[in-house]
Amino acid sequence: MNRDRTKMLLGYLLTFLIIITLNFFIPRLMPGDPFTSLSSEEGDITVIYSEEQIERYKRYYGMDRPIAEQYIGYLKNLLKGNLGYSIYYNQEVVSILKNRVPWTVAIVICSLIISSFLGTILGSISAWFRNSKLDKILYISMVFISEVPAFLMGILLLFFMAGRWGLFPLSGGMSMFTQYSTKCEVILDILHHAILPVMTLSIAKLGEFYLISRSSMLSVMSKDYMKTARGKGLKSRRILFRHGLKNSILPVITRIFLSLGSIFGQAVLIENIFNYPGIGTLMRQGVMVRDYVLIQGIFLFVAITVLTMNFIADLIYKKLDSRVR
Amino acid sequence: MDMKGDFMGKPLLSVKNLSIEYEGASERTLAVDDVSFSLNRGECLGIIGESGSGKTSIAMAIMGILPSSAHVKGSIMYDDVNIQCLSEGERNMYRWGEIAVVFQNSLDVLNPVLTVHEQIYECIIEHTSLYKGEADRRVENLLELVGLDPQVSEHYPHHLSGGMRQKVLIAMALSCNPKILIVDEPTSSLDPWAKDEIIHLLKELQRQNNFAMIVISHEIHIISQLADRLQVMYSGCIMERGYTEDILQTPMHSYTRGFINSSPYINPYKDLWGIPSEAYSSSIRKGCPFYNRCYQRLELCSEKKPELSYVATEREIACNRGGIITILEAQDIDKTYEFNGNEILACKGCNIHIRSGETVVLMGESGSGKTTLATIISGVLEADSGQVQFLGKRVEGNNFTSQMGGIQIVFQDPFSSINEFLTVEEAIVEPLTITGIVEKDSRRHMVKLALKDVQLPYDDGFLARRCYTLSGGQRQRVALARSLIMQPKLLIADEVCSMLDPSTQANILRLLKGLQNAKGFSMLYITHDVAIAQKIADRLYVMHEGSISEENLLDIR
Amino acid sequence: MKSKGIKKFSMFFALTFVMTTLVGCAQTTYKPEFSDGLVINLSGGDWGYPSPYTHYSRGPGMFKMRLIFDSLLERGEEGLIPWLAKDYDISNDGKVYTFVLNQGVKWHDGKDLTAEDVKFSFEYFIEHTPVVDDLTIGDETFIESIDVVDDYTIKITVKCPNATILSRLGATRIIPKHIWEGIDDPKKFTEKEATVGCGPYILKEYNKEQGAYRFEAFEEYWGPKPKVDSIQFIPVSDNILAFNKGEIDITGITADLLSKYEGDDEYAIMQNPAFWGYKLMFNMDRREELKDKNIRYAIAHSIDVQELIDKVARGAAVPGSSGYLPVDHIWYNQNVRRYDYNIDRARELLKGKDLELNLVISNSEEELRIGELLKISLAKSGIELDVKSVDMKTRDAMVKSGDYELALIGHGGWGGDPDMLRRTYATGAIPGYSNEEIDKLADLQLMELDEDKRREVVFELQERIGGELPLIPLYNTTGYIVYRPGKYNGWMYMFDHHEVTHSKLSYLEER
Amino acid sequence: MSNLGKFAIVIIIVIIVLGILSPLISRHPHNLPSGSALESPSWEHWLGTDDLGIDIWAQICHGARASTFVGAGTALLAGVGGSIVGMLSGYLGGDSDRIIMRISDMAMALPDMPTTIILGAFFGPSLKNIIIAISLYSWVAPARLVRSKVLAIKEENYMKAAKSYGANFWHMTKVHFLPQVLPLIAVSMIRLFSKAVVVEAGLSFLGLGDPTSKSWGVILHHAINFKGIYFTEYWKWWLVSPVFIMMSFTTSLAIISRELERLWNGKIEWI
Repeated sequence: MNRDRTKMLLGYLLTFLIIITLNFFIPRLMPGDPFTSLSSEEGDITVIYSEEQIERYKRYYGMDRPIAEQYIGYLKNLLKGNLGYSIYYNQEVVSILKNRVPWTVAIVICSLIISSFLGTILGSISAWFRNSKLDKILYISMVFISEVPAFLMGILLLFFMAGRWGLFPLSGGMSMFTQYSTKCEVILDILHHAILPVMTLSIAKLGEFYLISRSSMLSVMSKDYMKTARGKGLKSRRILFRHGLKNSILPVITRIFLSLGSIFGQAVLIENIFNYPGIGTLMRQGVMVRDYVLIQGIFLFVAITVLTMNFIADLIYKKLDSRVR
Repeated sequence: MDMKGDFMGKPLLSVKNLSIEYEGASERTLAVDDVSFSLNRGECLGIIGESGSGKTSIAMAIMGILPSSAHVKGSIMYDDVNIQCLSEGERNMYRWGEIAVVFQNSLDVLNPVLTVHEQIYECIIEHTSLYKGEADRRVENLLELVGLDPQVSEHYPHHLSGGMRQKVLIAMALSCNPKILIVDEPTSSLDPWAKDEIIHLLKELQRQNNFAMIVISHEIHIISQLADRLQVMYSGCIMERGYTEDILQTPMHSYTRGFINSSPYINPYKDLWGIPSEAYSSSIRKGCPFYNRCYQRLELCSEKKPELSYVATEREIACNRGGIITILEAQDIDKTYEFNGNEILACKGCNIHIRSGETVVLMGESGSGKTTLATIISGVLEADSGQVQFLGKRVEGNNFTSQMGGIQIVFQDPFSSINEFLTVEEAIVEPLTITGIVEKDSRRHMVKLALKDVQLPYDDGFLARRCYTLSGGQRQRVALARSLIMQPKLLIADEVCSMLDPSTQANILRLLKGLQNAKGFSMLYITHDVAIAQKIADRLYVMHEGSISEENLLDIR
Repeated sequence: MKSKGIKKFSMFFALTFVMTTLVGCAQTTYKPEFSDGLVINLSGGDWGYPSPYTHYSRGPGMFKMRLIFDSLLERGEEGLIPWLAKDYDISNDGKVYTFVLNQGVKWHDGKDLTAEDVKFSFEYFIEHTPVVDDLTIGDETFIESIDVVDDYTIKITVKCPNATILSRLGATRIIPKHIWEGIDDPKKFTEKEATVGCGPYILKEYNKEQGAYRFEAFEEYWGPKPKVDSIQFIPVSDNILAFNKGEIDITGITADLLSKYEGDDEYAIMQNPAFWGYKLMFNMDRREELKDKNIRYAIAHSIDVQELIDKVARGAAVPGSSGYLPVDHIWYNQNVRRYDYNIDRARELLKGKDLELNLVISNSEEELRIGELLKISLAKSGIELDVKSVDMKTRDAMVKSGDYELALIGHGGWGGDPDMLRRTYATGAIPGYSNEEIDKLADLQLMELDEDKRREVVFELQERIGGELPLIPLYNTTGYIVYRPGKYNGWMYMFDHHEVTHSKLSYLEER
Repeated sequence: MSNLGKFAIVIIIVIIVLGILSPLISRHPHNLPSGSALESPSWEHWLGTDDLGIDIWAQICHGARASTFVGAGTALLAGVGGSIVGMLSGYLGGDSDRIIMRISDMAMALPDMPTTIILGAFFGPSLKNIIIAISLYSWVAPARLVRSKVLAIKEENYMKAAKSYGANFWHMTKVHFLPQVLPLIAVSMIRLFSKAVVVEAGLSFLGLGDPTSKSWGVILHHAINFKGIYFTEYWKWWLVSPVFIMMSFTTSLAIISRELERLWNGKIEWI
């Protein structure tokens, strides 16, 4: 058994190494470099460096050394846990990530919890009242919602909820320069800012969880133990949640871990719309200014999370399979 | 079960005119067709029948957990409360509180993600007022009650073996001391040792707790050990109902007899014969459900649906012809021969009756009057006194041997039963030519069919062969073909195989039994060989010096 | 009913309950109330820690830095005005610049500013080049030596005279010697002291993730008193929405929205000077035909600049001048050659030859639209244009490496020092193009120290460039801005910049 | 097929027909301005005009071609490609299966935005590259789906029997795998089709789309990035029409894929 496990670990290690290498070369493959910029967006100003200045900066950031040498340096730093110094943001990449990651992780985790919880409940209820009017309405609206692209939903929410009705703040992670009397007021303010991004991401994921939970509950309901439960005269709420849900929730859980990869992609769009201080805006900015060090750092973080999540999903799926079959 | 006792007072559960229809995607199937029965306190009612006969649907209807696609008509009275029209909430109180079910044992019957303890515990909490501590103890001693180690409660269902799972189901069912326990196929998936264990457990538990029980199964030997009364079902209707031993002894409905015959446990020596053809899925149809597989069916049977009615004390049958009809009834037959001065009493007051589709064996040493009685029955020989009734009409001379669907006889000596100078065709077609019932041109075709039935070649070459070129076995088959061409209702086979070598004997016997099972005629088989008798006989008569007595098949060794 | 399920269910219920209460408390938005006096809120965004070395090269970071650090001269509405240096004089050979400093100038930490600080600043900037306003030409600095005459006068001698040197010396920031002495890696110096300057505003708060800054007026400021007590830059998702809700006090708007604010006297509208614009560049190395002037004229005549202005800039722009310096530039020369939209003239010039060119543009909204319109209008005169849009950095890399035939580029700084004509048109600037006449004039203007004489040379240079048309300036944007005069009315432009919020004088009283 | 499914099919057919006949049914060209800028819907221009004065109805019809091209391209490339990889990895099992699985992990971990920029920069931002970019990280879903199905089939007894007769991979695929896997492939291709249209719109939103392709995503991109559009009433026709047609297209596709799934009663659990 452990020969198999070492093989698996070796597999994951190799994948990780390849991803690290890709992370190093992809940014550098992108045309242009962090210092040459001859143009800027309308109304904006950009400092145009002379050739000499560009050379000096390249020397400063060690980009004049041959690519192989830079790669070895990059690996060495990585082992020491030092992700390098961001060219554009003039800050340690680690500290940038330390400040920005919690924001993104917060809205991602919150929206995953909300969408999976709501999706499962709605899916189970919709399966319980199968082919009733409620089920049909829920089904069509959920299929529709799951197709609306996240960025469209974001814009919609921004302009109606924040703009027209002023229910929520327009942007940012927390209101600036205000005097908070108590700690909980800070949290409330942060939550208040987080509601719209979380709502957008949840709606984007809600349809998916609803459909999975519905089809999984439908298959569970055809099983004999559900008939046993009904036979035992238990209340229908208990049958649905205690007996049904405990079985139908398992595929939803694996889906949660698997969808983490795609949700990061959507987070990039959402954060740009709400100007939310997560790594989404960071990633887009980093790519636009070709800040190689920063891009490497972000993608490493994303790659690690996605890999671990897939790994956990595989484990759960094996555990789930062996027990249920 | 010896506990017959009298069931005073009104029945605990009475089901009246219950019909269940499943609405499929394209058509509606009738699973249960107007069934009524009742169950008294402490009684055990067995419901037996092939799969798809609606027995499980009845159980589910009583519990009210039929799938949404089912439409239920009729009433289910429990303690004279019609639980059929109760609200879900009220019905829940009856479920498990009053009536509990031991579900059919399958991999999924217990929830895979909940422990055994929890699945039993939740019933107790739901239906009784016990608190957590008491409920836990109740679960422990329930498991001990069914002979399981209490540790099992922490396991998950898929850790248990089939037998253990069955015990857990029983423990779960008894958790709220139900008044009625419905047991659905308790032993079908178990090995023989586990089967016995479960049966004794159920009997013991019923004795202790005195709950009424409905046992549903398709294994007749299991149900007969448990049930006081038996109810045989076939595609949604009750065919026969009565005390278990009476039904096992003398099944009155042809389906019940067929069902019992196909169980090796009831009579271990007999050959196994299933009921021919298949039960087609019964969408809405009129007439008797067993019509297409019954051999004594009439035109009426396809029109009028038989009502369940009493044919004897505590015995009901649903058959337009009152169950299996007696084809032949011979009463006080006496026959004496004058033989160079002294009288030989061939038959003294012989009484014999043969029911439709039965194989009755007449056994006795040679000279005990077997052949005499047989020839009297066929009308060929006149009896001194007493009379023979065939299908209710007196047998006189050859009135029944000369008509279709009458009586035919096949004799012992193959060489003398056929005129060897005739061709095979002429030999077989003789009865038709004599009686002239069938027109000329289709006779040849009927001969070929008869030859095909008796597994002889039926090409023109063989038809034209002279009988003297045939072997004993072939001649006996030709004789058989000749008698079968008249499509008899009763075939008398007088020592047909004793003259043949063993392998031909076995083939002829199998052929005979096969034809009987396929065509449904009754057979009076005369032999002196005990083993053959046990092999093929439904009932046995033994003759000794002219007097006849019916013996039990099992103990004639 | 004490089973586990109920407990779990109630936990989830609590979570959703918390969410709903949050919506309830939506009404109480958090107004910043603790800072007294006049508070101006502007649209924020993270542009870097405002020290001369750590602010980003892109965007308004440099102007935030300039609020904290003063320089010897400042850019007023018409031209350079004396600032830290009371007055200055240039030796007639243009190599020695002496500056006399104001007295009593204080650093934010209370210490006095002396000539030593100025000397140290120049030397430090020579050794470590700052992000903007460096002191080099080519690879080494143009400064020969810096000597302190006395506590309040400083003398700087340069290697060779150059007209742009005065503005470059004037624009160099002055940093406190007592702080920066020990710093040998300024790019990583992001402590609090890095933003101690002698400018009118002190940096109170900077939040990098949120992209928010807070400046407060420096009481003992030597110069004109700051009118605005505190300036706050806050994160904004949509400027116009924020402005309407009063979260920010000034914003740029498109021409379509003018009607919303025009009639109402609660709002005041100003039009920015045209110092930002688009130009079409030719790569005469890659395509020899472009060397022929007539082809370039033909292309110029087939571009309907007015249609571009109406449809892309929504009317908020002015046609580009063929002499490159835009209309609002202080040394703009209007009698440069005009190229009106005239398809027949263009066909005539092309002499029936049809041309296939590919144009590379960036993927910004405006450039996509310009690309599309150019393709349509050039097709009319037989020039088939294949438009390829890539992201901005890729396009810049292609232009720098000359991997293009036609390129569309938009940038700012058109109002700057006319020396940009030399940098844009001198030999080597435009691939495959050189013109001695233009080179001669360009070098002449660089050396000419006398303002008026230099002006004539620049005027003549513009006429020459207009005639040659080595690249086509398309149009310069004149965006509108709207603000609430009731809240604050001191907005004004620097002579060479199109953003009022970037000019320091907007926040200070009149001199 | 429920009436919902039929209705969805009708919508798809209408949209595709619109795409094919676009030059005939729209009076105005889709790439040349044919009216003044930002006209509101009128008889002349059914859906009004955009900021360049190009008729939006013509753009939408023409856009149908581009979007369906992207959708079909991705569905084919990622769907068929992914399924083949899935089938191979399921059938071969052992190390090669593990390698392919790790590659699929990498594809999922691959950051989508920069790869699209690189492809756009190197090969030019044509629709072809967008298809390649989207397929690069969406081939994983069908691959894993088919792989798990193949693994399940391999356990069946008739497979052991076939192997005992010495059946090679092609026979197994033709006789056993394909008939059961084809429905899966078909459904996941339909899913990919609608996902591609949405992702292309997302890429255009970030400015990474191919602007000359006039797909719905590009129209939407121009509409959304028009400064201050929400304060004018242009969005009522310029933004609403691409959104409406895209939503109806992708929702009908989703409904059809669900119907097919139910029809082949294969409960497809998206892994």
